[in-house]
Amino acid sequence: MVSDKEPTILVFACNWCSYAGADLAGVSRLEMPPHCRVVRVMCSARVRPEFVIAALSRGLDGVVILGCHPGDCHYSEGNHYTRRRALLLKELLEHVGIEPERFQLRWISASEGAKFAQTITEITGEIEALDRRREPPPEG
Amino acid sequence: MEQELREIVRKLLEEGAIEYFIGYAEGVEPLHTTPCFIERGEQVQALVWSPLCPYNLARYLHQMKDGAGKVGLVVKGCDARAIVELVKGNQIQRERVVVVGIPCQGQVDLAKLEDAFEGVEAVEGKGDTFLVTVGEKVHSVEKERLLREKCFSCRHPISFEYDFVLGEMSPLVYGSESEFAAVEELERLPVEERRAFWRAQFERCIRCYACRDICYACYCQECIFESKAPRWLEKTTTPLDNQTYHLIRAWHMVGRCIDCGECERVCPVGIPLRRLYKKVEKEVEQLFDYQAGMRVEEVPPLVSFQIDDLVIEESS
Amino acid sequence: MPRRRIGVFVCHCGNNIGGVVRVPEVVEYARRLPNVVYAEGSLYACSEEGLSSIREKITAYGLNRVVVASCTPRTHETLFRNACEEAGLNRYLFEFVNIREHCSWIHMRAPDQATEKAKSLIKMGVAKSYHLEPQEELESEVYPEALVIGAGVTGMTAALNLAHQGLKVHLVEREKELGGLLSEVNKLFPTHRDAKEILDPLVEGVKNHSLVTIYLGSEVEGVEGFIGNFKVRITKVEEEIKVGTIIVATGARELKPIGQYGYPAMANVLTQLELEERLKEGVDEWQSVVMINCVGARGADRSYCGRFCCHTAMKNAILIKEGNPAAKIYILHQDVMASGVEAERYYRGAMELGVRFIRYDPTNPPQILGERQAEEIKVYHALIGREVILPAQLVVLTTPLVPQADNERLSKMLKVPLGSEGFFLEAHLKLRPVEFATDGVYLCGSARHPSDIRESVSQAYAASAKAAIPMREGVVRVEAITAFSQERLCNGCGNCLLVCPFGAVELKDCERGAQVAWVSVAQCKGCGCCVAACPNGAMQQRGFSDQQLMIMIEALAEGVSSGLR
Amino acid sequence: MKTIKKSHLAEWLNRVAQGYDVFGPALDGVVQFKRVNSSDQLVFDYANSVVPPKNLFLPQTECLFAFRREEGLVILEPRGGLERERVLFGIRPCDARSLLLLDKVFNGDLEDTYYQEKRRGTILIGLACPSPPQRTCFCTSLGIDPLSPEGVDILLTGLGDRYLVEVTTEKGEELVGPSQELFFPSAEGEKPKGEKGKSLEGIGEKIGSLWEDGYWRELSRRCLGCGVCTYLCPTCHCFDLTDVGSTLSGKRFRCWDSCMFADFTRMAGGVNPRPTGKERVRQRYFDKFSYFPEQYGVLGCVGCGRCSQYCPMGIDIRTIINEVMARGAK
Repeated sequence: MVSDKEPTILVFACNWCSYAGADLAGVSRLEMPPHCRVVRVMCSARVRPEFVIAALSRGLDGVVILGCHPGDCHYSEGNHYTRRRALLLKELLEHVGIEPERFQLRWISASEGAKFAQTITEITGEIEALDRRREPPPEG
Repeated sequence: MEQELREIVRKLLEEGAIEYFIGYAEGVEPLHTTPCFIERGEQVQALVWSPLCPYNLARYLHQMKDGAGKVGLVVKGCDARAIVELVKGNQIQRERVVVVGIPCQGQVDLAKLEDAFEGVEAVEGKGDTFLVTVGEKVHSVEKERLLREKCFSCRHPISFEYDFVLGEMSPLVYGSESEFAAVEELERLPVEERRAFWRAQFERCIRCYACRDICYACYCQECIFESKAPRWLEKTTTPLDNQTYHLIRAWHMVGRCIDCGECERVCPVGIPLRRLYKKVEKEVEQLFDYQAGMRVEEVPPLVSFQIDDLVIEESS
Repeated sequence: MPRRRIGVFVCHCGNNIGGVVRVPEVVEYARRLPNVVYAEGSLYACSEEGLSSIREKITAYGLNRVVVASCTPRTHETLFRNACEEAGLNRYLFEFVNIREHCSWIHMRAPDQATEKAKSLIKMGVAKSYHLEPQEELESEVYPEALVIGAGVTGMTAALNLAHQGLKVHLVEREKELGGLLSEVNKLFPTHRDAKEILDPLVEGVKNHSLVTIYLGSEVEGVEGFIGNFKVRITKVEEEIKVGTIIVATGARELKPIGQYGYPAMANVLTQLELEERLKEGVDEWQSVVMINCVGARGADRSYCGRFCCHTAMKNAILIKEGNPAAKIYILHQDVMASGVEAERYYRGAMELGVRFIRYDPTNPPQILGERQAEEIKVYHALIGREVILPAQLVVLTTPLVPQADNERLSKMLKVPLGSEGFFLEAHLKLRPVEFATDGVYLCGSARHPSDIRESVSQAYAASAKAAIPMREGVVRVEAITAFSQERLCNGCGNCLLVCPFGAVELKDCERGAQVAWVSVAQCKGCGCCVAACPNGAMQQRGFSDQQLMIMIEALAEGVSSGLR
Repeated sequence: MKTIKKSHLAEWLNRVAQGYDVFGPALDGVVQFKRVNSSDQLVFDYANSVVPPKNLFLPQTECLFAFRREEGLVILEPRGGLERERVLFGIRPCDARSLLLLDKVFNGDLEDTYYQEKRRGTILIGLACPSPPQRTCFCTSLGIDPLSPEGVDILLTGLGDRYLVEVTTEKGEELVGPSQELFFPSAEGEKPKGEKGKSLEGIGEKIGSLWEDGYWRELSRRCLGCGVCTYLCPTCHCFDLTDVGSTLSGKRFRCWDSCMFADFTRMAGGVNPRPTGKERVRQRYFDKFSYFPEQYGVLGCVGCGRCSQYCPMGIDIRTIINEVMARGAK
């Protein structure tokens, strides 16, 4: 997380809502910062928190999980589990000094292309601000 | 009490009620006990009990998982919760375990004891004090001075249904500090300072896996860290690798950690692991009103949800 | 493990990708990735030319994994999978990388960064493809009956179309009568025939067809299941019904512009539909009528255009004018939406008849003058550049159709999305316009967006034709993205069983004597929740395994990771 | 022999630090041998470090080389090597002996350059053990003298407010020479007498006779299979090689490994010749008392007692030695 480099942000998006929302942002030609990489999963509940931990520990600057709004899950209840996991994981990460901005869970529906663009823009900005503050780690 | 225990175990073994019994025996020095497996009636003399029996023997129940017979063991109140969790996690059947509850009134922190006295031969609990025998002399020391940190938050020994109880199981109530005080102290630090704190801890980790291997809740057939595909964790021990290890492990403690404190006790390089797992415990309790090891019927927090989790989400 | 031979096809999508991302550079990059034996750029990978190139290269280079970097898997995955299959490659050995929606289209002004991003997305896709495994799809039966929700012109058309193909249909209507919104309409644009002329044969048709069961005054209360086997609860019906497909034809309703232009307090301010109710009884002797278009549409509250309200306003203006040629009729509009030959001709006809069209400025809207009822209308006439006062014995507000109030409830029940305006949202505007992303659920008519009769009927035909396909085939293939448990690793804790929303997991005794998880593939819907709940990765998901996802993370992290290693 | 006042030690070490990287016992959660910038960071009130000094010569994680693929070639960039010569202060005689044992391993038929570079580039200042020793110490039972200068370049032995200074090598002389004014000659016979017990005679044969004994299974029931005993053992030296990165570029690391781990001997095909804890526990003690002596002519244990002190379940190597000595056949 060297300050002068551009951040890399991993985004998990559920197939039914958020990935479709991301597609809609594309179809609508909404511009946003190019630092995120969307990985498609069928449901946000597929994302093991271990992925988040591993990604952050491997040097990625942020991880975002996007899912259907609660109540709208294609599989009825997947995002309820996601929400619990995310609540706890965030606490755990923060406890060891990983800023809450680096791991975020957001709800984005298939029609919310604009919200997707806005979310990515917002989170990228937050993470860039953090990276500017952080000291580069010593060479090891 | 030791005699009573020995008699119970002798009877259980001689009646064929259990295949073996897991208890504490004397180690090479008086201060070092060690777990022991008693298989025959005549071995029961080896069984001992003192405030120097830290081991959570429920860990050894992993060994009986694939068998068919019954096993007996002695547990302190804190360790009893491990049995609840093992039953809940479908690792053992309650009826296959004969549980002897032992009314622990606090365990001695060996490091504190060794700092305070040299040449200690025996320690015994008595009311609010420990009686420490050094040579001919017996010192009476306030418990607070020698207790293991986790014993200050002893609170659950009575919730369990024991098969035998040697005396009255009651929590040791000590001090007014919150059991989460050490966690809260960290929480008050700015995020950068917390990062620096844990980085220094993780940097020291030698990844001997003692914390994992001693944990009653680590009953996976094969640990995720041993997986070659995917490789969750490299064998290298950079601070980030070690952070991966500790965070994933802490994640796996969600809803399972009963604060037996064994991980922290066995860490050779003194990483304050309870401050990590207590954080998880605290959040599980506060967010989802769940405590591990209380009742077998309860559904763990990460495999259940409430519609009104939304309220939590919005308030956090 | 046979050596991986990965082929990468990078699509220009004409200028859509190629105009931003430097495709030749990306192809060159892809060629150097581990295990990639072939890479090429393609003008349109989805064209017949592009697809046959993929098929040829699979054979020529012995490719055993194929990566296409182009648009979104949500619309094109099946196409490319089919191409792989046609070339003899298992369809699950294909990996999709989205460099259009997720790259070129959203970074149009940053070609350098978009090119780098495309590379890293492809690197991730290639890394994942290495770990893809061939899969077999499970076939599941489709119950050959359909549920149609809503018995307006759309729903009845769809129901009849299915029934005519010999399929049984359950037609559910909330109201006590069939007909929906159309039953409130007077005459039709542009023919001026009675709405009844359209409606009555449809009503008779569904009533008399032996394969159509009608549930009047009923609503859908609960839906469970997936394509081929939905279980539906309907109010006032005791037994659950079982259907293979569902068509949403719930229509829309006219906006009642409460609080605008004196509505509904002033008795002579009506909506178009209320006017039609009056017109059914004959044209009153109104001497002056002012219609205000775009009330509640194309503004901050509701950004969309009602699409045919202009037609309605013109139709009713002409009907009044024909009944009473002396009447002064003004249509105040923002724009006249009269596209196409018929509407344009109709528009000219209205003007020739003497209907006056005045354009108003939405930032300076018309005002109603009058105390207890409308007397006159004051409007800033944009063309002559000053305010004019128009006599108004009757004021008619032209409002758009708006979504049904309970769309949200139904969308949750069916697990299908709503768009931002509250109408149902189709899987793809152009490629899958009458289907939801959820298999086996279709939509048509004004449930999707305000549609006139012609559109509604065509969509009803389309949706029913689409729905008939799986029902006629009798089986659907279930995508092989189901979960499976690895016996060697499973510790039998049962987390997977507790989180599975479909009851697809159970514990069974295994060889080593312990209990281990077992997944019923037929019941598993592939959400992967159980995989994330499994502490040590004993549970996995086909196509989304821990290994496959982790390798993507690693591919992404490589090169960006801090100097620590 | 010389002496130095304890109050002068800091001054001497600070001078040494100008020419060398100095490592010594410092507090980092627990006592560890760490790089120190000034002698203030050193601690003296310690029996021994938790992690033995082997990690300065065989680091737990060591990058051997970096590799990358370029234009059809694989390019290797070697790593390792010392930037500056080092001084390790405060090593105990048992650990000094352990390095002599590791030398046999890493400087045998094939020289391990990574190890040797560090070994040659490090001057050892030993510190004789205090009396009484730590309760888990038993070096004397293995024939090691806790006051012996064997294996170090300089040995300091506490004498009230002074240290007795034994310089045994030229390298040691290089550290003392430039600071002659801090050192004073010692009187005859000032060196306290060490003790040296009998080494465990015949233990190799005895343990060999117990190969099939039920004792190992008994022991393994208590053993958790963690890596404490091996990682903290000054003579255990097993490692694994691992590549981090992709096939395009990455680094090769050597990392400690432990024969106590279940996957230590697991082969690619899944077969594991030491499938249960019994075989793994047995392996460790056979290695210390049978295989190592067979191969190198000396017992593989130095009696530091770390494994006994830190075993999570209180397994004590002395119990095992006693058991073997009592029950094993010659």
